Amino acid sequence: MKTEEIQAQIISEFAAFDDWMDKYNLLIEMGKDTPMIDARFKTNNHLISGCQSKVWLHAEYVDGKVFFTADSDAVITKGIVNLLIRALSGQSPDDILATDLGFLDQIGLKEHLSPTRSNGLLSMVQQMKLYAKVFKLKAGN
Amino acid sequence: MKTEEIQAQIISEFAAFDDWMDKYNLLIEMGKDTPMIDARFKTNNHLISGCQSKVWLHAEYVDGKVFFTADSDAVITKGIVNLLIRALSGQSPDDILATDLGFLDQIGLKEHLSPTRSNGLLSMVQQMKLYAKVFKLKAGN
Amino acid sequence: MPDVASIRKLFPALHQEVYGKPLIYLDNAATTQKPQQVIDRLVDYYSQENSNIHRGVHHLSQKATLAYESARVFIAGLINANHSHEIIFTRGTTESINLVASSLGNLLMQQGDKVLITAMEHHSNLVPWQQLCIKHRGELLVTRFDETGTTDLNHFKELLTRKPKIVAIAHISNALGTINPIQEMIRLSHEQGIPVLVDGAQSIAHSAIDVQQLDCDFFAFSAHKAYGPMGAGVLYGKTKWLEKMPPYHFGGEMVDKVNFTETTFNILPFKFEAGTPNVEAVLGMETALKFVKEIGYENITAHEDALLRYATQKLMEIEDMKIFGSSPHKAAVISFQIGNIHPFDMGTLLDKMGIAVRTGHHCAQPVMDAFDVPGTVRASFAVYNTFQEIDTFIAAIKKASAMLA
Amino acid sequence: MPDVASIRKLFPALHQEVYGKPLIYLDNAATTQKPQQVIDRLVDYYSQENSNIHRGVHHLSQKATLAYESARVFIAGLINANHSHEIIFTRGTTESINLVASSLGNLLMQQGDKVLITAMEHHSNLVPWQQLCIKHRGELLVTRFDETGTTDLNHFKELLTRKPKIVAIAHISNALGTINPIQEMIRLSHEQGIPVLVDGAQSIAHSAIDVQQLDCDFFAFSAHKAYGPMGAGVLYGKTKWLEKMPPYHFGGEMVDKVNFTETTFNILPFKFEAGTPNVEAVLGMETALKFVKEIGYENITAHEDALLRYATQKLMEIEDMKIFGSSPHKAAVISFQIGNIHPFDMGTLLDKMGIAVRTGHHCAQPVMDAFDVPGTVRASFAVYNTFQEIDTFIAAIKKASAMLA
Ligand SMILES: Cc1ncc(COP(=O)(O)O)c(C=O)c1O
Ligand SMILES: Cc1ncc(COP(=O)(O)O)c(C=O)c1O
Repeated sequence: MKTEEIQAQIISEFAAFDDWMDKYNLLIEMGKDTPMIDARFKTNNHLISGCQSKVWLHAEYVDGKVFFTADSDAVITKGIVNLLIRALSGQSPDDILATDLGFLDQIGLKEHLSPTRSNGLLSMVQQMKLYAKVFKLKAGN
Repeated sequence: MKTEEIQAQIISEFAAFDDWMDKYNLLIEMGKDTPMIDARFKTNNHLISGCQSKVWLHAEYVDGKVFFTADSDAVITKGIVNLLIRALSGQSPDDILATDLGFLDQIGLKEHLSPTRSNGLLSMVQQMKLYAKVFKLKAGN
Repeated sequence: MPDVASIRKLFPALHQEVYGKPLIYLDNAATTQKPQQVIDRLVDYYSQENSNIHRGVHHLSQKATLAYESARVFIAGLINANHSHEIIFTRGTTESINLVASSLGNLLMQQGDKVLITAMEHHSNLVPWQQLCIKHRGELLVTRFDETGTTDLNHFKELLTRKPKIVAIAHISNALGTINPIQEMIRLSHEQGIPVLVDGAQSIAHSAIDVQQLDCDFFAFSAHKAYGPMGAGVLYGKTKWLEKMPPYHFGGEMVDKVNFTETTFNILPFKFEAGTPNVEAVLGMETALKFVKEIGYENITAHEDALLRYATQKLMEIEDMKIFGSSPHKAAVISFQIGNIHPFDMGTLLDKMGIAVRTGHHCAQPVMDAFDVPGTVRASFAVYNTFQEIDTFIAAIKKASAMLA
Repeated sequence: MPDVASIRKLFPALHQEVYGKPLIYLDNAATTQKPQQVIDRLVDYYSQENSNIHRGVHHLSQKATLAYESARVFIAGLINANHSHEIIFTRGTTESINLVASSLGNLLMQQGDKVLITAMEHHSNLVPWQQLCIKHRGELLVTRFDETGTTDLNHFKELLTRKPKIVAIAHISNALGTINPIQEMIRLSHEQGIPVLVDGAQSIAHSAIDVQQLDCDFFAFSAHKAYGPMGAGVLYGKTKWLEKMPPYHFGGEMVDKVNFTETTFNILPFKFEAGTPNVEAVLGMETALKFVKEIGYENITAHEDALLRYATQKLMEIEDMKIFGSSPHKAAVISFQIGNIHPFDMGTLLDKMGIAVRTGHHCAQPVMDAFDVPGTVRASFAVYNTFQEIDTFIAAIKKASAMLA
C-alpha cells in the first residue's frame, strides 16, 4: 500500500474515537504490534535519545524499499513509533522523503512530534528520513 | 530662634507659592545666602559625595552650639543646603539630634532627602547629626 | 487553615480547561501560578512607573527606584536579614548559587580543597560546586541519604572532618520532599568555621525563614516558585562575606569610579547588581511575598501538610505504588512510580485528564540513580490545591494505570 | 513616516501627568516605555500559559516551551542569524557581554594579551574587558575619538596591529549618539583574525540589524531598550564560537548527564541558559520586536533622524549651548551642557516641568573625562516622540536656564 493510503487508514481508525482516553487506549494497543527491533540492534548505536523516553530504531534496505524495526521503553511512545513505522516501512526512499506525516496532526498526536516534546519522536522521524536519504545515495552509486 | 520656629518660618515663606517653578526660584535665591564654607575646608575631607552633585560641609562648636558652613556645585542642592543650615546651625546638639526636619516634606522638597536621590543631601543630614553627636560626646568629657 | 476557595479565585491560570477538563495544577515545585495582584503589579508598573532606576533625577526614575529599594527592605524584613544591603537581587536561585560559587568559591578554594553538599541536591546546587572543585583539583564531598530519603547526619559530620571550604545544602529537596535539618547542619559546620549556603528554592513559598536564627551565611531563592514572576530571585548573604567577595559581573551601576586602567566598585548591594535591574520582576516578587505573608506561613504549611498526608495515604492504597522519599520531615512533594509504568506514559495520560504533573529526573539525576530509576512522576502542592483535586488525581492515576498495565 | 499619533496611543505610560504637567519622556536611551500589546502579552502569559518549560510533558509546559522557542526563531529571523541556536537568551546586554568576556575571554587570553575597545564604551562594555585584562596581566587598548565624538579609524587600525585577542565595540554610543562604522571595523578586525563583539544596546530599537551581513561574531542587546520588558536580552554568537566556549553558569536544564564526579553539558543554545528561564520577558521581547518590525526600521530611523535634526537645530539657537557628539553618523541621542549650569539643576527643573531627561555620566565616565565635564544632560528620542514635545522641551530649557543663570 502507498503511504498516503496507510495514513488515511490510520486516520479513519482513530476517527471512531472522540475521547482522548479512547484514542490513547488504541495507541497503547497499537504499540504492541510494533515490528520489534532485533535484540542485537538494541544498543546505544541505535538509540534515539529523548530526555523522557528512549527509542531504538533499525533500518534495512531490501529491493528498493526501506524496512524499519524499533522499540521504546514507554508504551505511548511505542504506539506512535508503530504508527510511524506503519506509514513509512516498506516504502521507497523517495516516498519516505516526500511524505509530510500530516496524519499525526489529524488524529491529534502532532504535539508528540513537537521539538519541545522530549520523547525522541521528532529525532526518530529525522532519523528515518536520513536512512532513506543514505540508502538512496548508496543505491545511486 | 528655636529650630521649630525657623522651620515654621521656612514653611510660611514657601506657602506663598503654588507653582513649582516659583518654589524653585525661591530655593535658588536662598542658595545664594548659604553661609559659605571657608576655602581651606573645601577639600575632599569635607566632601559629601552624591553621584550627581557635591556638597562640602564644615561644622564648629561654639558655646554649646553647632555652627555649619557649606557649599555645593549645584544651585538647587545649595538651596536645600541653605534650608538645612538655617534650620540646624546655631542650635544645641540635643536640638539638632531631636528634630525630624519634617518641614522639607511640607514644602514639597522631601524627595530631595530620599535615599534614591543621588545628591548627597541625605548623607549631609546624617553628617550634621553625626557632628552634633560627636560634639556632645566631647563636651560631656 | 487558609480559605482555599477564596485564594483559588485570585489565580486566573487555575480557571482554565485543558483537553476539555478543568486544569489540576500539581507542578508547583517547578513553578507556581500567580495571583491577580502580582499580575496587576506588573501592569501598573509598566503603565505608570516604568523607568530605569538609580541616579535618575526625574520623577519616574525616583518612583521606580523607591519602589525597587522598598522591595529590598520588605524582603530583608521577611527573612529577618540584619540589613537590607544583605539582599542581593538576582535572576533566581541558580544565579544566586553561581554567584557565590564563582565569587566566594574562587576566593576560598585552594588547590585540592573540598566542598560539601548532600546527595539530594538539584543540579543548580551541585554542578556549580562540582565545576569549582574540578577547577581547583579538589573534591566534592557528598552526604548520603537513607532509603527514606533522609540525610545521614552522621555521614555529614564525618565529611565535615575532611575540612571542606564551603557547605551547600538544600533546605527542601525538590525530588524527594525531604526537609533537611539545616539549623543543625549549619551549627555543625560553624563549629568547624565553615560557611553554609542554603538552597531555599523549595522552602520560600512553604515555610517561614529567619536567616539570623538559622545563622546561615547565604540563602538563595527564586520568586517564580513563590507565586512571583520569573526573572527575580534573591541571594541573602551575611555582610561580612559580601564585603569580602569580589563582584562577579561588571557594568552599569555596580561601579563607583571608572577609567581605562582601573575601576572602583560601588557599595553593597549594588556591587553585585550589574546592568539594568529587573525592576518589574522585583516588584512582582515583593507583591507575591506579601501575599504569602498575609496568608501566613503557619497556615500555608498546615494546609500543605494536610494535603501531603491525604495524598500519601490515598496513593499508598494503589497497587505496586512506590513513593520515593518518606522522611519524617517532608514537604508537599511526592515522587512516585507504579510497577514498571514509565513516568512519561503516566504523565501523558494524566495530562489528557487535565492533570499537570512533572515526570523525569527533576534536575536531580543522582537522586534517580540512587533509587535506580530513570525518573519518577512528581506531584507537588501549593496553597491553592484542594482535597477534591487530590481525589480526582488519584482516580486519574488508577485509570491510567489500568490502561498501561 | 510612521503614524506617531496612533503609536503613542499604544503606550499607557505616556499618558500621565507629573507635577500636573503632561509627561514628556526623553529618557529612552535608558529604557523605553512599553506598548499595550507587550503588557498584554505578560498578562496573557501569566493568566493562561505560565509553566516551567523544557522537558515538561503537560499541556501548559508544552505551550510555554513552544512559545519560548518560537520567540527564539523569530528573533533569529529578525537579525538574520544563521541558526536559531545562535540566539542565547540572557538578562540583558550587560549579562551577554559578561558571558562572552568570561567564557570566551578566559579561553582566548593568555598572560599579557590585549582587548581592543573604543573610548566611548558604556561601562558594561568596558569594565568586563578591563577586569579580564587585569586578570591576565594584559592591556586594554582604547580607540580614541575626535572632538565631534567620531571614532578615529586610523587609531583603531594602529591598535589592531598590536594584536588584541578580542575587539568589543558599541554600535551606537549611549553618551554621544555616535554610530560607529562597525561593518568596516569588523572587516578590519577579521583581516587580523580577531573576533568582534558588537554592543547593540542602543541600536536594536533604532536600526535594522543583519548579523550575517555585518559578519560580527557576537551581538548583544536588551529588550527593555526596545519597547520590551526588563529581564530579557540576547546574545547572538556565531555557532563556531558558541560551540568552543565553555558554559559560564551551571544548573538546571543546561546539563545533559550529571553524576557527582562529572557533568556533560546540553547542546546549544541550552548550554548557556542555566536555571529557569525568564519565559515571560522573552515573550514580551518577541512582542516588542514584532511591534518594531511592523512599524519598520526604515520608518523608525527616518522619524528619529528628523527629531534629532530638529532638536539639534533648536538647541543650537540657545546661548552657551554645548552639544557633546556631532558625528556625521549620529543616532537620536543628544548630550549637552549650557554655560556652567550643573546638569543636576537642569534635570531637576525640567522634571518639574514634566520632562524626563537623564543627567550625569550615563555610565560612560571616560567620555565625560574626555570632554572634562562631570556630566551632561541627555535627551534621547524614541518612535513615539513628537516635534511638539521638542518645542515644549526647548521652551522648558530656556525657562530653566534663565532661572539658573
Ligand atoms: C551602549 C550600552 N551598552 C550597554 C548597556 C547596558 O544595558 P543593560 O543595562 O540593559 O544590560 C547600555 C544601557 O544603558 C548601553 O546604552
Ligand atoms: C531545590 C532547587 N534548587 C534550585 C532550583 C533552581 O531554581 P531556578 O531554576 O529558579 O534558578 C530549583 C528549581 O527547580 C530547586 O527545586
